[in-house]
Amino acid sequence: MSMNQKELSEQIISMVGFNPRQCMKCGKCSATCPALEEMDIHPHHFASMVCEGRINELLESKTLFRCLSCFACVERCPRSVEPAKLIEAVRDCVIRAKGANFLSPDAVPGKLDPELPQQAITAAFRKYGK
Amino acid sequence: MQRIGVFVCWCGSNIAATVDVAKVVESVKGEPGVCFAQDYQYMCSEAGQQLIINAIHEHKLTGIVVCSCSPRMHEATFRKTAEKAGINPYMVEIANIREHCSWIHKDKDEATEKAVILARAAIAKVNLNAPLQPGESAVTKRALIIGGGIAGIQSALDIADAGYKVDIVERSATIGGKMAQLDKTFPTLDCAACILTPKMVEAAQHPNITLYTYSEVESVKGFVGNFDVKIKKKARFVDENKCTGCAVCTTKCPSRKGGNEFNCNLDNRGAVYIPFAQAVPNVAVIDSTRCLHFKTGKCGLCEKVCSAGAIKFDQQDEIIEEKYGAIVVATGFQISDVTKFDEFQYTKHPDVITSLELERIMNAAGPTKGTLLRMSNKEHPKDIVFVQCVGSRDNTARGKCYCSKICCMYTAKHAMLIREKYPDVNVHVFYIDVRTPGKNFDEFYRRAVEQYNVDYIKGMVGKVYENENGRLTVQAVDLLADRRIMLETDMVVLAAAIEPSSGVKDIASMLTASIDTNNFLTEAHPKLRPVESPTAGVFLSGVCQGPKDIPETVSQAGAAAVKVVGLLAKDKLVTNPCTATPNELMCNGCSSCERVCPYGAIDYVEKEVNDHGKREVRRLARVNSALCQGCGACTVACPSGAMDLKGFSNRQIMAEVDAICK
Amino acid sequence: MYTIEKSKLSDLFGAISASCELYLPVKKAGQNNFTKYEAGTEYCDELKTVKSPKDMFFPQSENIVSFEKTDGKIKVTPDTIPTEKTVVFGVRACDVASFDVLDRVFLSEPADSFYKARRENCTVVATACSEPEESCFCSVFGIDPSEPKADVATWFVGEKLYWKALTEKGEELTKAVASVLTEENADGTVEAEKAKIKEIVKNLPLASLSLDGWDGDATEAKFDAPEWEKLSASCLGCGACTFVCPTCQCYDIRDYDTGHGIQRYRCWDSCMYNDFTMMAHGTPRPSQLQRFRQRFMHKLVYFPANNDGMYSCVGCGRCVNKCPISMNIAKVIKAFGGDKS
Amino acid sequence: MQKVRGLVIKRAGELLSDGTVTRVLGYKCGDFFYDVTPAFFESADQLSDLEYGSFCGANLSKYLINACKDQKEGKILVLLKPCDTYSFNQLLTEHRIDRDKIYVIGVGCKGMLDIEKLKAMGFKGITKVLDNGDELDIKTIYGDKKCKRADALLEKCVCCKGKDFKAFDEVIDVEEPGEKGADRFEGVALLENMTSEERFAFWNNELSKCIRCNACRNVCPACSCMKCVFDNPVSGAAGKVNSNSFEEKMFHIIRAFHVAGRCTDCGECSRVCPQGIPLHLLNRKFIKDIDELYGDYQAGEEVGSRAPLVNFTFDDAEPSIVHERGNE
Amino acid sequence: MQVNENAKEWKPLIVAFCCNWCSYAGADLAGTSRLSYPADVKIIRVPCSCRVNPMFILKAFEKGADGVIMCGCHPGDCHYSTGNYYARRRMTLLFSMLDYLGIDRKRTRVEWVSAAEGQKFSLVMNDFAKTITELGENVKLGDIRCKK
Repeated sequence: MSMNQKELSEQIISMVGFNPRQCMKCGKCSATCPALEEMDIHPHHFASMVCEGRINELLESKTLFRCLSCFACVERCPRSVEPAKLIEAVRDCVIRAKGANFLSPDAVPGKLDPELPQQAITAAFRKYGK
Repeated sequence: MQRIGVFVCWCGSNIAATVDVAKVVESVKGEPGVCFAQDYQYMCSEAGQQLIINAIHEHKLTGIVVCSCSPRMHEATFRKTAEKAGINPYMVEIANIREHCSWIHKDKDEATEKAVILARAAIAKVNLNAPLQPGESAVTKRALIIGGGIAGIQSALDIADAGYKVDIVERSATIGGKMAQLDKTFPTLDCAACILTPKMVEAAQHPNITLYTYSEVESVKGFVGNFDVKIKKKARFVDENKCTGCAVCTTKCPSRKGGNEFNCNLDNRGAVYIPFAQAVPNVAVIDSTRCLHFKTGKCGLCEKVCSAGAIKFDQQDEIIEEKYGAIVVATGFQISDVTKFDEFQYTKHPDVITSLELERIMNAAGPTKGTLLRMSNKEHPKDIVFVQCVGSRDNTARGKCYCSKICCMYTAKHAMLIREKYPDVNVHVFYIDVRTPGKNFDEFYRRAVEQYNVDYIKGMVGKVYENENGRLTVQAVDLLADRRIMLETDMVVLAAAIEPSSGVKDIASMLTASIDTNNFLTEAHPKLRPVESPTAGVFLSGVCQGPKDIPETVSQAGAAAVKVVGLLAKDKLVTNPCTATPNELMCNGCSSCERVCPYGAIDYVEKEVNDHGKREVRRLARVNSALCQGCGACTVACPSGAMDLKGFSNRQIMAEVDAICK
Repeated sequence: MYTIEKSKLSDLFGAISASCELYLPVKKAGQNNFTKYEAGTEYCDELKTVKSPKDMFFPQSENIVSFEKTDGKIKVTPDTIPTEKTVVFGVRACDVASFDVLDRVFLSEPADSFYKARRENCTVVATACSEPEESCFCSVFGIDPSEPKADVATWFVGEKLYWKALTEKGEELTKAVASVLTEENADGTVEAEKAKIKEIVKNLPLASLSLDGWDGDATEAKFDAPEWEKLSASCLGCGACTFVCPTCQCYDIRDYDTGHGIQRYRCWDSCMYNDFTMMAHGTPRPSQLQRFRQRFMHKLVYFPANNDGMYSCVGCGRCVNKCPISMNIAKVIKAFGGDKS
Repeated sequence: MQKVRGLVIKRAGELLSDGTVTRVLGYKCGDFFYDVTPAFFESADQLSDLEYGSFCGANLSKYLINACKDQKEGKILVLLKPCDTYSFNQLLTEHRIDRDKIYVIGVGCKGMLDIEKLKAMGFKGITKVLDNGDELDIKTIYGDKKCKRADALLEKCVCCKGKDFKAFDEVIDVEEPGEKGADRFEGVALLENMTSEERFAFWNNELSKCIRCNACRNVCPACSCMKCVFDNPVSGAAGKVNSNSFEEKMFHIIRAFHVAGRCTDCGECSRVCPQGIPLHLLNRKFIKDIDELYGDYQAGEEVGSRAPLVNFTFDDAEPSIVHERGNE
Repeated sequence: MQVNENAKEWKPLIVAFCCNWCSYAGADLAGTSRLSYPADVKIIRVPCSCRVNPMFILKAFEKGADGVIMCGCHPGDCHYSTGNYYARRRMTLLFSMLDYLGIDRKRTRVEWVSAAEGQKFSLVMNDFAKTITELGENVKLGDIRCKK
């Protein structure tokens, strides 16, 4: 693992505040995930890939922006690993690297689907850069 | 005044290389009480011990100090030596001048000086030593088994066969426990009832065994060899001696709305019932919470139909008091609560069941008479999904952090039995790991895969929901293929974690036995004393100590029985002589000591004392030396210093402090 | 007669302490006690010290002999007899009288060498009580607080201290500190002060106490009196009264293991304690009633019986102030009917 | 106060006459207004000597230990102030007294007065104090004086624990549940905020006055041992005297330690100390530590509660906390 | 303080109370592993840390100890299951009181040392001895009579 990768890995672990080595690779996060088919790297891979320091692969993963932050995986993980937090942490790494070019309120379409949950809109602000 | 001999060991060069042993000998000669001092190459050798024996005889020694290795090494050796020479073994003290001195200090002067100080401390202590005699207590030749499952039955039979009286206390109306609910057993697939019921009958008929079913332990007092136990025999409202088990009442009872616990509430039973056909004792019991007679004062149908006249609505709970020498805890397990796992729809959909429920469905005496049916529509299923580790290996608040150990094997059994009986049913098992350590276990699992085509999929199930076809969709991931699986099925069977039976906490606190964070009873030593609890005279049998399968339970039950027999075989128990003793004239009776005693060894008596001519009745602490393990917690809790510890008395320790600070 | 300005007391104390150790009432942490003088120490003019000055001659604890074991032999070393010259300043008349009581015990043959040495080496400077308090009853024992009988008697009047040597030792001390004193004929002032004090003393609430019936022959009449039970019922059995008392002279001798040998020391004991005069067979006074009775019988009956009728109470009133449950010798005397009023 | 005295005498007389009790444990008048002595009264006519006034600070509960043991028939009536009931409960908890032999009359309390405080204010030769509510009229040999009642309260009353009775059979003259007294830990906190050297100097100064008269111990309701370790020659700690500066500390530390978690903070130790040592500051330190480290606990609040030193939790603070907090 | 006729350099005296089951065994392991610590440390064996009476500690100081350390099983590992929990409360309060009286809190310490922690035992003793040596002679607590 290169130095940078290791540092990133440690940084992610410190951001999430738990030890991803608690993961016992049961796959319940992926099994639970409603957006699994959209993802290239599945949630259950995140814990081991972070531990192994395969951060570059994760940084380029589509998964980061397919995750709905619905927290179903967090709810159901039997090992208190909270995969969504891991994904969020990797995503933060990407966003930090990009600078502060987050989505501005102007970019929000005038007419939003009223069914769209508020949480999803807020999440969108955080997630999608220009 | 003691006549003390000091023996300084060279331990070859281990001590002699850094400690000037001759100087130690010289330095201690002027110490109070010392009338002999000598060094020798190996004190622990035959010759060294003989030297001590000779010196004891020659100099009429009353106390011995050996300056040598750690007392944890050879204290017992030198105590025996002293005993051989005719002095009390507790008149020996060890000054540890090897591990605590010669091995850690390089400077010879420094090490020698320290060795002298350590020797002086030991001498100061011996000066205050008193001969100690291990106490003796009688043993009641009767054992109590708490729990009448296979563990309890097996322990009881083994103890009874060895010739001792045994009582089993079982809180439900029949013995048999969880095993009686099982259909078949792995890995042999023999019928559980076929192997269990003969044992139940044997226990019931054994001349040395008394069964107290529908009973609970009310209180436990006393100590190893001498437990005083109160057992509450709950009112059955049926005269056990008159009831013939004809079951007429059970069929006539009009109150049939309540669930049948034996069938996991998958069907109903009457308010008067016999748990199952082979119940032991085969006697009906009236559930007063459901019985119309108790609720409305009317009905009484059972009374009318009972030809034996066994119904007794006025029966009362009965308290039985009995003395026991040993107690075996065999309280077993229960299925943990799976309702917290709402992703599996257990509470919402009748076709999502636990494995124990499946056992009942598969059993000929079960709610479906042994036919595999969906509980929702009573149709034959086409697909069945098994979900492993529901609540096991789960460190969140919902689950248990441990592996329940038996689920992998019973799921393989279920899968195999279904495929055997209904080859048209597809069986899928979602697993995290398949754990099969055990004789013929892995072979058994492989047979399920290879011969019965059971579909094992690695990956936990994410969620289960009812789909538009009226079937269940299981959403999961095949971790090996790394792909999503959406599987339509008719039934979902959850391998729920097992946990210690409710009520084990109360039992543990009554017995002052400790439990771990999962409520499993703690063993005295995890490897070397696995069937004993830390409380003397209390033994552990079966799942109450940790998850295990039937053969393991039976072997542990046997092991516990052997320990019990070993205890009951003794006429007298020898107790640790280094126990706490209260000074009656100083005791305030304030209860401080009782509160810190981890063994419940202290109680209080009203006793007349003669305090320098003043006679009065006082409340005094009394230590049961058979229970006391000599920790000394009470000696410090006691404000007046009335409580002292033999072998480590206040004065002895203060004398050591004094000697060291000289 | 000599005088010194109150504001110049420190000069006097400086002069005294130049040649010997000076002890005087000093307030420390809120309490007035006899304390060794050091430059800057301030005299406290409160009427009573908590502890009496008996510490001067009979300290609460003193080493008397030590034992050491070397090479199997025991070496006995008696503590040396104190030789320091001391002066104690500010002793009240009652406390001065208490020295006579203590002398009876410690100076009668065989004399206590430690006590004797300290007593002989000490010059007592007494001070008249210009403001006696409600708890004082020295007059009952024939003590006149306006005219203390010590080596030197002093009076504080106005802004001056009046100084009069009464004994040879007193003369000697006066000579030694003459440089800071002024010779003055002030008999008139002092006599007026005495008269004032006498007037106050006459009207003190406890002045009416009567010792009728208390003497060396009263054992039989008093010993089994029913009053003792009521009086002693609330006694806590602490030693506060005995330790503040100027005349209590009982002591215990104990050994202490120093680690290098044994230090034998003598310390005050209290007849109120349940291990007082403990012997191998136990204590001769197992109940608090017996111990309580002992104290007062000793002061008012047994002591007079052995000392020509001298009571071993001087009416200082310390016990009146300090007893935790306010039981005291005045109440005892009254309970037996000893009130003239 | 005369009114309360009247009520107490009337009620005690009734209870003696109807046989409910055979003895009354109260206070007896002395020569002065302030020297009240605890006393037993066995008949209604003896009650004329019963005193109940502003100087009845003494806590009578300890006397019940011996009173319960004597062979006399019938119950003992005891007068307890609200704060005394804590000690009473603690004694019950420790099985030192027998509730069935005792009849408790709780007497309402406005705070008791401290003669030492009056003397410290400079009043000499006090012969009488008239309690006029907020103000005191002080008669002395040297003339009449006045002072505020609040300035003459006993330390324990300044930090009053409240007007609730924690045990009683009946009550007389109940006070409104007014505000609690001053913060009782103020003095402790003051010391805690000093430097180690200042604290050492403070305690050296105070404890060096100790004359080992054992008044603090003998009055203390928690110090009810049959034989105190300091009186017991085999305890290794026996001593009659402070032969050195350590022994007085040893005595007071061990005494405070032995009553830690059992001390009801009744303040008797400080009240009776002939040398005015603020011993309550030692006990309150333990109480403060216990409250802070193991959760609030008031000994004597309820009968049968488990004292903090015979109790624990798995996640108690480590002893190193002492090293981590406070001043150097 | 140790009396040394030749008045060599001052050396601290440290009394260590060790429970029989863990810490005494830990000290034994330090010995078998030859992990040295200063000879100033003298160990007194007690069955359990809950046997250590505050009086023993004060007595040690009175008689001239410069530091007192108590070692027991780690909380949860007590051979008698709960002894060290009581000891923990007792020592915490005692040390706090000593500190309150202005007595160096650094002279007292509690460490949990298991039977497997020979290394830790040695490190703890080295560190404690160093602390005590830096603090110097115990003047605040010593007994006058012992100083003769």
